[in-house]
This record gives sequence, structure tokens and C-alpha cells, in this order.
Amino acid sequence: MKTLTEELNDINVAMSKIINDILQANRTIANGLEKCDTDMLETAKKSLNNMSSKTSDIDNKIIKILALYSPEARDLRLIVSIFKITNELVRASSNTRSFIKGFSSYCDELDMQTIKEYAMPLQKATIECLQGVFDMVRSDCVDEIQELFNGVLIAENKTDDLYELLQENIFKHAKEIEDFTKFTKILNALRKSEKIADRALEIANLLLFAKIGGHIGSVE
Amino acid sequence: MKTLTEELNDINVAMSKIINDILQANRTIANGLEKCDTDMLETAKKSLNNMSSKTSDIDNKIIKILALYSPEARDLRLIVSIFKITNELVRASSNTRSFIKGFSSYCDELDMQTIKEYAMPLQKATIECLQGVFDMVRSDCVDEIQELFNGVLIAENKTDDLYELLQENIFKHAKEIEDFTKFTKILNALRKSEKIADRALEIANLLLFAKIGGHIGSVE
Amino acid sequence: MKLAIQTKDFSFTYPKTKEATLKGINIPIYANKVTALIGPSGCGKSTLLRSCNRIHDVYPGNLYDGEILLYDNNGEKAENILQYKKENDLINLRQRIGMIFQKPTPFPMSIKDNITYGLKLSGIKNKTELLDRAEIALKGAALWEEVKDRLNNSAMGLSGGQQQRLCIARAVALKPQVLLFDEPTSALDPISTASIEELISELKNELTVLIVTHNMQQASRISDYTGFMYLGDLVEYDVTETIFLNPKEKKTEDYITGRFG
Amino acid sequence: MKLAIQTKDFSFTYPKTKEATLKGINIPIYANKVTALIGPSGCGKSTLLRSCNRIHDVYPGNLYDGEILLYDNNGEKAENILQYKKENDLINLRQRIGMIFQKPTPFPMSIKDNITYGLKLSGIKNKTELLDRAEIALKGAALWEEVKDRLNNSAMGLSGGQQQRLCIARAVALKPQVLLFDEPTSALDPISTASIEELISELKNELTVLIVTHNMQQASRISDYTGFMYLGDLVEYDVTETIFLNPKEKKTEDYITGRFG
Amino acid sequence: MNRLLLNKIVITLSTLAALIGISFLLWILITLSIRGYHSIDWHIFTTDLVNNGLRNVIIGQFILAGIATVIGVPVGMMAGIYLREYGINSKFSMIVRNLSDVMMSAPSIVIGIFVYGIFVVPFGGFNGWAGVIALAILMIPIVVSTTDSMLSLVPQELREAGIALGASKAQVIYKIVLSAAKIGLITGVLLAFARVIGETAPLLFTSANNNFFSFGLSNQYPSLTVSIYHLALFPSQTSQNLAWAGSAILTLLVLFINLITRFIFKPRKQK
Amino acid sequence: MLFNRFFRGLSHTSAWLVLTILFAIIIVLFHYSKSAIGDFGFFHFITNSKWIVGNDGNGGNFGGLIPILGTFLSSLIAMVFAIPIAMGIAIFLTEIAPEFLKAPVGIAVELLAAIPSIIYGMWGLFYFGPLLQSWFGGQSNSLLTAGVVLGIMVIPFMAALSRDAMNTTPSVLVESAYSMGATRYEVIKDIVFPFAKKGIIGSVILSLGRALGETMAVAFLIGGVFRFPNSLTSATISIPVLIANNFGEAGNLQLSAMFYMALILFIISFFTITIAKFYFLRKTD
Ligand SMILES: Nc1ncnc2c1ncn2[C@@H]1O[C@H](COP(=O)(O)OP(=O)(O)OP(=O)(O)O)[C@@H](O)[C@H]1O
Ligand SMILES: Nc1ncnc2c1ncn2[C@@H]1O[C@H](COP(=O)(O)OP(=O)(O)OP(=O)(O)O)[C@@H](O)[C@H]1O
Ligand SMILES: [Mg+2]
Ligand SMILES: [Mg+2]
Ligand SMILES: O=P([O-])([O-])[O-]
Repeated sequence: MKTLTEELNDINVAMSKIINDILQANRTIANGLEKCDTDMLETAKKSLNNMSSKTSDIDNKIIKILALYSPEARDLRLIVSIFKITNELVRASSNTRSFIKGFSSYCDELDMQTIKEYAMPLQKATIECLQGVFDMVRSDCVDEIQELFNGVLIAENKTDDLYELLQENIFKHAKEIEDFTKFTKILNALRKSEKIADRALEIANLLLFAKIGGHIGSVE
Repeated sequence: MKTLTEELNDINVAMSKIINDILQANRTIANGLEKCDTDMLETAKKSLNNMSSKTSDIDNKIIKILALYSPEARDLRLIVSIFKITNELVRASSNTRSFIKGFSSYCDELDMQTIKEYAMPLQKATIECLQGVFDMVRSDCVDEIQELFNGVLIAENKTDDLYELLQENIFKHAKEIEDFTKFTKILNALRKSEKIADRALEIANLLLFAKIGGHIGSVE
Repeated sequence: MKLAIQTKDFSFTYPKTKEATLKGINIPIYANKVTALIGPSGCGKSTLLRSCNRIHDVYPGNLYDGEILLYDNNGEKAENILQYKKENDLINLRQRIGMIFQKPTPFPMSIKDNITYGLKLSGIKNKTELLDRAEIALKGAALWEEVKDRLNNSAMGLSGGQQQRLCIARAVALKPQVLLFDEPTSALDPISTASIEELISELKNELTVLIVTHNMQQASRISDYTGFMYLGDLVEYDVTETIFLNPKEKKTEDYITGRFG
Repeated sequence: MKLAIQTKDFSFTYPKTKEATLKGINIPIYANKVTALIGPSGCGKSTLLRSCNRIHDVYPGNLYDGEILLYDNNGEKAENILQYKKENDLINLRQRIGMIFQKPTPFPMSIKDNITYGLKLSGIKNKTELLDRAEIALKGAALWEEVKDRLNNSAMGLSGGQQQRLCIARAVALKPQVLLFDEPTSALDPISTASIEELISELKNELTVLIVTHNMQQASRISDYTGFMYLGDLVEYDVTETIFLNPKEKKTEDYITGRFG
Repeated sequence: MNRLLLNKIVITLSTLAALIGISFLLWILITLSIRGYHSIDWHIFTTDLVNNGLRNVIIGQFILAGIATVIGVPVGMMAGIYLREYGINSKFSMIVRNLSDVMMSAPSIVIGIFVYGIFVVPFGGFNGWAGVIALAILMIPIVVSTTDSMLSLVPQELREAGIALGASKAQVIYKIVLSAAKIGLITGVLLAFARVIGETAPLLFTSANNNFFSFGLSNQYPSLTVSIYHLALFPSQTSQNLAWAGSAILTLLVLFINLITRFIFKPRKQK
Repeated sequence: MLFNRFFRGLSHTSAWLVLTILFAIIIVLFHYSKSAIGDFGFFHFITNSKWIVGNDGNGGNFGGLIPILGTFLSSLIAMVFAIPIAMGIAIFLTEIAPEFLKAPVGIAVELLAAIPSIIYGMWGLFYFGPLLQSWFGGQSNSLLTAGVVLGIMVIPFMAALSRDAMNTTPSVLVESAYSMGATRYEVIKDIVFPFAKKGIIGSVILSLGRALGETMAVAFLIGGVFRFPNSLTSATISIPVLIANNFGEAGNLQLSAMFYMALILFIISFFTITIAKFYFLRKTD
């Protein structure tokens, strides 16, 4: 029988591995977009396979820990946060996959200018959010965690702004080209990136609760 | 200090109230659509205000119970399930609101035939899902719960099928009319209804775990 | 919120002990709330609890320092109980602050006499009044139904859980302001424990409860406020929920999560 | 999975007791696993545990019925230990199945002699071998560092937790197949409890553990399998996780969730 | 196997020892029964020593032991209460407790000679009071000791519970502690009574003996045990028979009291 | 509050009274011994084997050697006889006797410890003494008879105390030895005896104290003659018997000598009991 600390550690590792997967997938996407390399996008997509079974594993382990060890205080906060985080991870991962799906066919058809100017910074900001979250998981220092959280918050705000700009810009382009539907779909795809950042912020919130305490508060 | 049973009961009541709110909002939507009454949609939307603060309340109560009472077995399963269900409720509620937002301006512009023939059955099936979930919360009989769950499953499948039909149908119409964007948006809105059913199914799954046991398994 | 008891820089030293066992404790005990004291064995929980009704004075040579303020029923006027010198004052104090021990302590008399004993000491002589108050107290302790047909039997014949409820009823009959519990369930089986816990939860409608417990689950279940003690210090005091979910001190957190030592 | 012990329709009756205390128990004890027995007081947990090494036979007049099969180290051949009649067989049995009690039971001898006592009984005479095995056992019980400088001191001078680890080392030194624990930590403080629990978790690499505990948290923490007993019956037996999360029987669920009675 | 053989031998030997010991004791009891059965008749209870009866000495023995109890029990009990309740850890109590224990095992003849020194010599002759005092002195340490240990069995929490309810110390002792220890105390008193009623040596030169039916405590006083001593050594079949009768009666009496304490006041012990 | 003070005062006085009695015993014994102490000293007294009453019934030459010797020898014989049997009974009662025998035999032993010593004297005088004489010759009333009967008398006492000491061995300790594969004998030897060691030794010493101070059982049996015992079966005298036999008709100096003997007996038993109580039977509460 493992001790509680070991069990908690296992779960923490599993969670940060998933966060890292999503982070790396989004990095690959950024690279792929830059190089307009569809294969890279496919690789990224594949790396996110089986996400829900992985998170289910974590969830079940958490329930087991709750049943067998009755954790308290920081252990409890951690475990409860991760239980919520898995939901966000599933969504972030599915957003990442939708993003890829939305883009892969349209890459070569799109005007690179828009992509370079807006989509890339948007995706970079999203990556920044994910990176912040990933660092938060590993940190044990209250001040550092708070700082990282602020970083995630700022980056997430940036994704919001960028998405709005992008939207305006793409609609501007839309008047010029024929197929409006295509743009809408690309926009939808780009929106996923912004949503990933949303999820990251939510995870950051939960980690803040886990590591510093207070109340859990979900951001819609 | 309340006893564990009382606390659990409170949470259960709070959760079923939210489920009921969403259920009633969706009923109102169906009525509104039928009568093409925008006001009703607005009422429905308002009834879902403050959802995230309500679910946060539940979440925090659950964490408190975990910290103070260390529940086990069925109590633990219930509480853990509800902790996941609140996530789904927030999404179902935001889907409902998006649905309303997507529709309210387009009501009078749309061809009623399509709405009546596809959107209404879709929404009805979604309502069926929600009703099933609501009934599951209240039931304590294993057989009944299983039956209700099967009902939700079937209704959710129906929403999938209906949405696909609807999509085809609307695109068919799209060839006839000018503004494609509008249809895409309506389709997006209708997609929300299907998503509500998805959430309902997820909740049903969690309730099954809570009331009968086994493993928790999230459906992506 | 009204205060019931408040200690101010309270220190306590047992006779023949060099170091103080309690070192400058400041803890508020709010009226009509359950306050729990937790902490590792030997940290001074019982010592603090037993200071509140000066039961230490049964043995000579203890050293009190600082103040323990006992408020009146309105939570306004307060007296420093450490200044009581006369036996009479102590007797009055103990009728205002009752105490329940780890092992049930039924007196070797009939059930009825157990309950009326304290009342008689407090000067009530009227037989009907005695009986009435005994009945009320027994009902309050959810014991009336179980014993009403054998009020004149010896209290020793009751089960452990019943005996403990009898002791609570005996204390409650005096209508004290505060009841002190020193691990009241650690000698009882789980079912009796549950009934005592329920009783304590109900009692706070009428009075203030201060309880020492080794069982953290119990502290978390029944208390509104919790103090964590360690080596004679009050390390942390807060709303129970905060202590168990968001403790501020690392020592508290380590104790609560079982990482102690 | 290999079996270590298996009871078949095992019933047990104390002398002068009309009804059987254990009523047809069927429980498998798997090798190299920790199996916990839980249940309300008086349900027969200790009685079952104590049947496994026939320690009941120290007192006359007990009635066994059914079978208790003790498997060999490969989990293949089994003997019914209830058929042992000769003292020699019982002595051998008890050297194969060790036992740890609620209160630590150091013998009134030196620490070293405590450990070597059982070894000497089992016929080992060589001094160096005795010392070597004592050292290994003490190291296994994480006690070596604490006692190596005072092996010749009386074992009574150790703390409660150390004494209990000494008793475990003493039993382990005999290289038993199975160790029986009857509430081994209920007389210990939380820190000693944690160290004993850790020790038990490590022990299962070498042997099989059957433990009775009142502390459900403890059962859940350290056991792989859990049996819930009630009124002399084994109500439910399963993987620990299942018992605590998905019990099948309502009685079990009620007990686990504290709704008992 | 060697160990098992040794085991058997030891078991056999100690069983044998037990048998030997117990058969001696049975022998004594049987002798006593037979001789008693042959010597006891109604006449013994209706006539006094002068007429070869035991009436006056039996009554005398009861009175001596009875008055000794009336004196010894309150003193012993109050002293025991002081040791356990008031001065529990004080030096004084430790000294008194230990010395009282030593006194309890002091040779009874020494007590007798002591009382002779202070109650016979100054008053110019053997007298009943001296016998009473000697027995009371024998009894006091016994009562102190049983009181002390019976009170020590009363859980400290019970006292604290009484105090916590607002009782004064004396009230707690009087009303709670004593009644909690009641059965033990009564048992102790009865056993102490049984012990002194069989005493001979302390009476030899205090109350001495008296052949007549006369119970003035300032004179020599009849007692069964002293009479048995004299009768047994008197070389006549009648007086020896009378000694056996007295012995049987005395033994019966002592055993009866012991049995009463054992079965009627059976202390509720939990295992 | 008055009751409070009264109650405390009364109990305090009683406690003082106990002390007072003890000191009074010593003082009174000493007071009456003074003339004998003055006349014979200490060493001379205890090494002098004469006990000659003066012609006028008042003076005389008194020495305590023989009664002191008689006291010790009879007690020694008693111990040699009683210890093995009492231990056997104690072992039997704690570890061997089946449950249904434990209670009755235990009670029988305790009851026998309560039988007045004069009864043992009677039995020895009329039955056991003559029997021993027929076996070993010599006198019926002899050192041997007195010692053995004294032994029989203390057996129940010693056995009951030893059994109580052995019973304090926690049953889990015994069980845990069994569960290591020990035999009954090994459990007794390695667990029960070491655990109860102090209590057992204490019970032996207490029994010795009893034997040393015993009057009536010995008075019937030791012969009461003032001479060295040249064999086990010859008659002699012990301190209590000396006092019991000669007290009534003693003159001044002899009386004082007897008080002196009582004082010595008291001191001997005081030390024996003190050793037993404080070293071996120390109460731990
Ligand atoms: N009568 C006494 N005399 C001297 N020291 C004492 C006395 N009673 C307790 N102590 C010491 O005071 C300290 C605090 O004891 P206290 O009984 O208050 O601890 P506690 O927290 O209640 O522990 P537990 O949980 O074991 O009851 C301990 O170190 C103890 O050894
Ligand atoms: N020596 C005995 N003789 C007769 N009955 C006994 C004996 N020991 C135990 N019992 C009875 O057997 C039943 C089971 O006892 P057991 O000690 O096995 O219970 P348990 O489950 O271990 O309880 P606990 O948790 O209190 O130790 C109880 O009803 C008890 O009263
Ligand atoms: Mg305490
Ligand atoms: Mg048990
Ligand atoms: O010394 P005795 O016991 O025989 O009085």
C-alpha cells in the first residue's frame, strides 16, 4: 500500500504530464503554423490522444485517496483542485484538437499576413498561459506562485484582446475574398486558442487554491 | 454544527435546484420558440443568472464537508459526483444562455418550418435528458435510476441524430437564401442544445456513479 | 458574538515542575458555540480546560498567571476567576462551569440522586422542583425514555454511553454557562460516541461548550472554533473550517495532515 | 494470487457460551497481502484472529468447527490447523504464525533476550547466529539504530512505540509465514502509530499480515483486503478500496459511513 | 523432545505440591470436623466454663471483638481517609501509611505485652478493657490499610466530578467516595473482625480469662481462644474435648464470616 | 464548611493516633525493658543461654540466646517446608489448574489462611506431633514439629500472596509467549516468575515475618523447655512462647527481661517486614 504522500505525488506527476502534453502540443502548433507544416499539426493532435481516459484515471485515483486516506488541509486542497483541473484539462485538450482540426485544411489557403500578425501572438500568449500553469504546478513557494498566477492572468487578458483584434481583422479580409464560411471556421478555430487560455487561467485559479488556500471559485 | 446527513441534503437540494432551473429555462425556450416569443427567452436567460456563484457555493460546501466529515462510500461518491456535476451544470447553463443569445435576434427571420420540424424535437429531446437527470437526483431505487439513465442515454442519442439532420437541412436551405452567416450562427446556437444534452448525459453518468457505484468515467 | 470565557496571557505551572506547562495562552471562547482544543498528547489541552473551573485547585501547589475572564450571560461584565480565593467562590464558579470527564463518572447513587445531587448542593430543597429539573435535564440528554422507569436504580447499572449522558444531564441540570468536556467519548464505542456528539451539538443552544479531543474528526464534526495547541502554546485558533482546510501555521497544517514530527 | 490461510465454514464457541461466537466464516487470507478485519465491538474480530494460531487453546473448553487451512509457502499444500492435537504441533504452528497484541508485550528481560527468546525456543543455540538474526530483525523493525547501544538493558525501559516495534521484531525474527495483529496501535500515540503502520506495510514483502483494527482509517490506509464482520458473521470481504468506496452490502455501507445502529 | 518432557515434569511436580499442601489443610479441617462433631452438644452453649460449657467464653469473645471493632473501625477508617483523601502525597501520610503496614504484621504477642504495660500494670490487674484495646490496636492498621486501598480504587475522576459539581471536599468524601467504596469497606471491616476474633496471644495477659458468666470489663474477661489454649494443655479428656469443640466453633465462625464477605459482598471485578 | 473542617480534623487526628500507637509500643517496651537492659546489656543478653529466676522471684540471670535461636530455627524449618509447596500451589493455581478448579481451590487456600493459628497448634499437638515422633523419634513437641506446622500454617498465606503476584502478569504477556511457541513450563520460568519475582520474594519474607512472631501454634508444639535443641526432634523454646508461658508468674527483673525479648522480637519483625514491604512489595499507585 502506498503512503498518502506517494499517492499524492503520483497524481501530481500525472497531472503535470498532461499539462505538459497540452503545452507541447500548443508549441508544436505554433511551430507548425509558422512553417505552415500540416504534419506537425497532426503530430500535435496525436499527442493528445486518450486524454479522457488519462484524466479519468486521475479522477478515480483521487476518489480512492479520498476514500482511503481522508486527506486534510493542503493535501485536501490539492486533491480537490486536481479533481476540478482534470475537467479543465479535458476541455483544453479538446480545444487544442479542435484548433488543429480547424486549421489543418486551411493553412495554405490563408493569407499569411493575418496569421503571422495576430494568430501567432495569440497562440504565443496561450502558450505563455500554459507555461505559467505548468510552472505553478512545480513551484512550492507562495510568492513565486502568486507571481506566476499574475503572469497567467495577464497572458490570458492578452489572448482576449488579440482575439478581438483578429476577429475585426479577419472580417475586414472577408469583404475581400469570396468564401466567408472559411473565415468563420478559421475564426472559430482561433477562438479555441483563446479558450485554451481561459482553461489555463481556470487551472491557475485552482492551483492557487490548492497551494495557498482560500475558497474555490470557478470562472465561467 | 450540522450533521453530515443534513449537509449532504443541503447540497443535494442546491444541486437539484440548479438542474431544475436549467430544465425550466429549456422548457421556457421551447415554449418561446414555438410561440416565437422573444420575451420568454429573455426570462429564461435571466433565470440562469449567477450560475457560477451558485455552483461555487456548492463546491466550497463540498470541500468543507470533505475537510470536516471525511465521508465514505455512498456519501463520498455522492459528494465527489456533485463536485464534478457543478462543472457540467455551469457548462449546461452557459450553453443554454448561448442558445438563447443565438436565437433571440433571429427568431422572426427564420423559416418556421425548419424550426418546428427539427429544432423543436431537438430541444424536446434535450429537455427529456434534463428531466431524466432531474428525476435521477430524486430517486433512491437502483432499478429506477438505471432505467432513467437509459432514458437519458436514448434522448441524448436522439439529439445527436436530430442535430445532424438539422445541419443538413439548414445547409439545404442555405443554398436558397442569401445570408449564409446567419444560418451558421443559428446552427451554432442549435448546437448548444445538443451540447446541453451532452452535459446532461455526463451528469447522468456521474449520478450513476454516485448512486450505484463503480468507477467515475468522464465522457469527452 | 458574545464571549463566554477569555484567557489573557494565561500561564500555568504544575507543582514541582520547572517550566510552565501553559505559556501565555490567549484564547476567546464564544458563547453558545462549541470550541475544540486539539493537539498532540501532552501539549496542555487538559491543563487549559481544567484551569477554566479551577479544578486544579483540588491539588495544592499549582501556579496560575495571567487572567481567565468569565463573562456574564450577556457577554458584558467579566470577572477574573484566577482571583477567587475563598472555597465559596470556587464552589460557585464550578456551578457556573460544569465538567465532563473522559470516563463516565456516575456517583454511586440512584439515577435520580445523581441528577439532583448538584441541585441539592446548590441549595434547592423543594422535592417537586428537584424532580422537575431532573426530568428536564434527563430529557435534554435524551436519556429520559431509557431511564424513566428505573430512576431509583443505581446509576452503575447503565451502559457506558448512558452513564456519560447521565453525567452530562447532571451537569446540565445546574444550568451552567459553560460545559467543559475532556475527551468525553474516548472511552465509548462508536454508537455512544455519535449520540454524545449529537447531544453536544444540541447543548450549544443553551450554553457554551469547550471540548478537548484527540479525535480530529470529532473536533471537525462538532466544533465551531478550533484551537491547536503545541508544547503549551496556542499555535493557531480559528473557525474550525479554516483550521482544517486553510490553516495558517505550518505546524497546524502538519498536524492536521498527519505529517507531524 | 497465493493463499496463506483460508477458513472454511469456521465456527467458534467460547466455553459456557450457548451460541457460537463465530458462525461459519469463510475468508481467504492472501499471501504477502495485508488483510484487515473491521466491525463493531464484540463482533468477533479478535476471536477469529486468535483462532488462526490456536492461542485460544491456552484456555480450555473452546469449541472449534469447520476448517482453518494453513497453506505452505508456495500456497499449494494446506493443512487444517484445527486438527492439531499434540502440544508439539501447536508450538510449531505458533512459530509459523506470530502474533502482536494491543498493548506492547515486552518480556521482562533484556532487549536482546526478547528478540532471541523465540529463536532459542525454536532450537537455535549458536550465539553468533542468534545475534545476527536479532540484528536483522531489529533492523527490519527500524529499531536497530535506537537500541543498538543498549541491547542488554531491560526492554521495559523503551517507549510504548519502541516496545511494540520490539514485539514485532521478536515475532519477525522467527521468520513466520503469517503475522496476526490485534489492534496493534490502539494503545499508542499518533506518531508511534504511523511508524507501526509503515512497518506493517513493509512487512508484507516477506510475510502475510492479518490485522484487526477499530480504526477504519487505519484499515483503509494499510490493508489490501478488508473483511467486515458483524455479530459473528463475515458480512463482506473484498479489496479494501471496494469496501470503502463501493461496498455491496448495506450493513457494510452503513458501518463505513458511520450510520450504524 | 526435551522441552516437552521437562514441561511435563514441572507440571506434574507442581500439581503434586498443590496436592500435598491441600491435603495437609484438608487433614486439619477433617480432624476439626470429626473432633468437633463428637464434642459439640447443646450443653456447651448453655453452660459456662466452670461447668464445662463454653457459653460465657463465646459471648465474651464476641463482646471483646465487638467493642474492639467499635473502637478500631472508626479510628482506622478516618486515618485511612486522611491518608488517601487529604494528605495523599504528603510526607506525613507516606510515613503513617508505611508504619501502619509494618504494625499490621507486628507479632500479636508484642501488642499484648504492650497493652499489658499500659493497661494492666497501671490498673493493677487483668481487665476486659485491656483486651479490647489490644484487639483494637491489632485491628486499626488492618482497617487503615483496607480503607486506604479501597479508596484508592475509587477513580480520581469521581472526586473531581463531585468537586466540579460544586461539592466541598468533605461532601465529596462523605457522600461520593465512601459510598463508592462501600462494599469494599464493609468487606474489610468484616475480615478485620474475623481476624481479631481468632486472636489468642494479645488476650493472654490483658483480659486473661474468666470461668464465670460475668462481663464487667474492668475484671478478668472470658474469651474462647484463651480458654482453648488452657483447656488443650490441661491433661484431661473432658477439657481437651471442650478445646476441640471451641476450636471447631471458632473455625466455623471465622470461615463463615470469610464466606459471607466472599459471596454476599462479592466485589464486582472486571477482567 | 464547619462539617468540612470537622471531618478533616477528625481524620487527621486518627492518622496521628496510628503513629502515636506505634511510638507508644516502642517507648513502653523500652521503658519496661530498662532494668534488664541495664543489668545485661545487649551482646551479653543475646549470647547468654541462661534463664534462671532468682530465689526471691525477683532477681535472676536472663539471656535470650535460646529463644532467639528457637525462633529462627523453627522459622527456617517452616520456610524450607513451605516454600516449595506454596510455590507449587501458586503455579498450579495460575497456570495449570483447569478453570473449574481455579476458583474453588483458590478460595479454599484463602479460607485456610484465615483459620486462627491456635487451631494449627491444636492439630499439631494432638495429631501431627505424635505422627512425626513415630517417624523420626525424639519428642512429640519439638523444633521439627513446631517448624513443620508453622510451615503448614504459612503455606496458604504464602501461596495466596504468590498467586496474586503471579496473577499480575498480564495475560497478553503470557499469551504472547505462547504465541512464540513456548511451553507452559517455559512461560512460567521465563515470563511469570521474572515478572512476579519481587512479589514472590516479598510474600516469602512476609511469611517469614509471620512465622517469627507466631505465638500460639508454636506454644503448643515447641516444647517450651529452656535448652539448646541438640537435634531437630528435641524440644526448645522461642521468644513468643517464652513470653506466653512465663508471663503470668514473672517477677520484676524477669518481666523486664521478657519485655526486652519482646522488644528484640519487635525489632526483628519490624526489619523483616520493612524489607519485604519497601524493597519487594512497594506499592505503585
Ligand atoms: N499533575 C501534574 N503534575 C505535573 N505535570 C503534569 C501534571 N499533569 C500533567 N502534567 C504535564 O503537563 C503537560 C500537559 O499535560 P496535559 O494533560 O494538559 O496534556 P494534554 O494535552 O491533555 O495531553 P493528553 O492528550 O495526553 O491528555 C504534560 O507534559 C504532562 O506531563
Ligand atoms: N473468553 C471469552 N469467553 C466468553 N465469551 C467471550 C470471551 N471473549 C470474548 N467473548 C465474547 O465473544 C464475542 C466476540 O468477542 P471478540 O473479542 O472477538 O470481539 P471483537 O470483535 O474483537 O471486539 P473488540 O473490537 O471489542 O475487541 C463478544 O460478544 C465477547 O463478549
Ligand atoms: Mg488530556
Ligand atoms: Mg478485539
Ligand atoms: O500469635 P497468634 O497469631 O497466635 O495470636
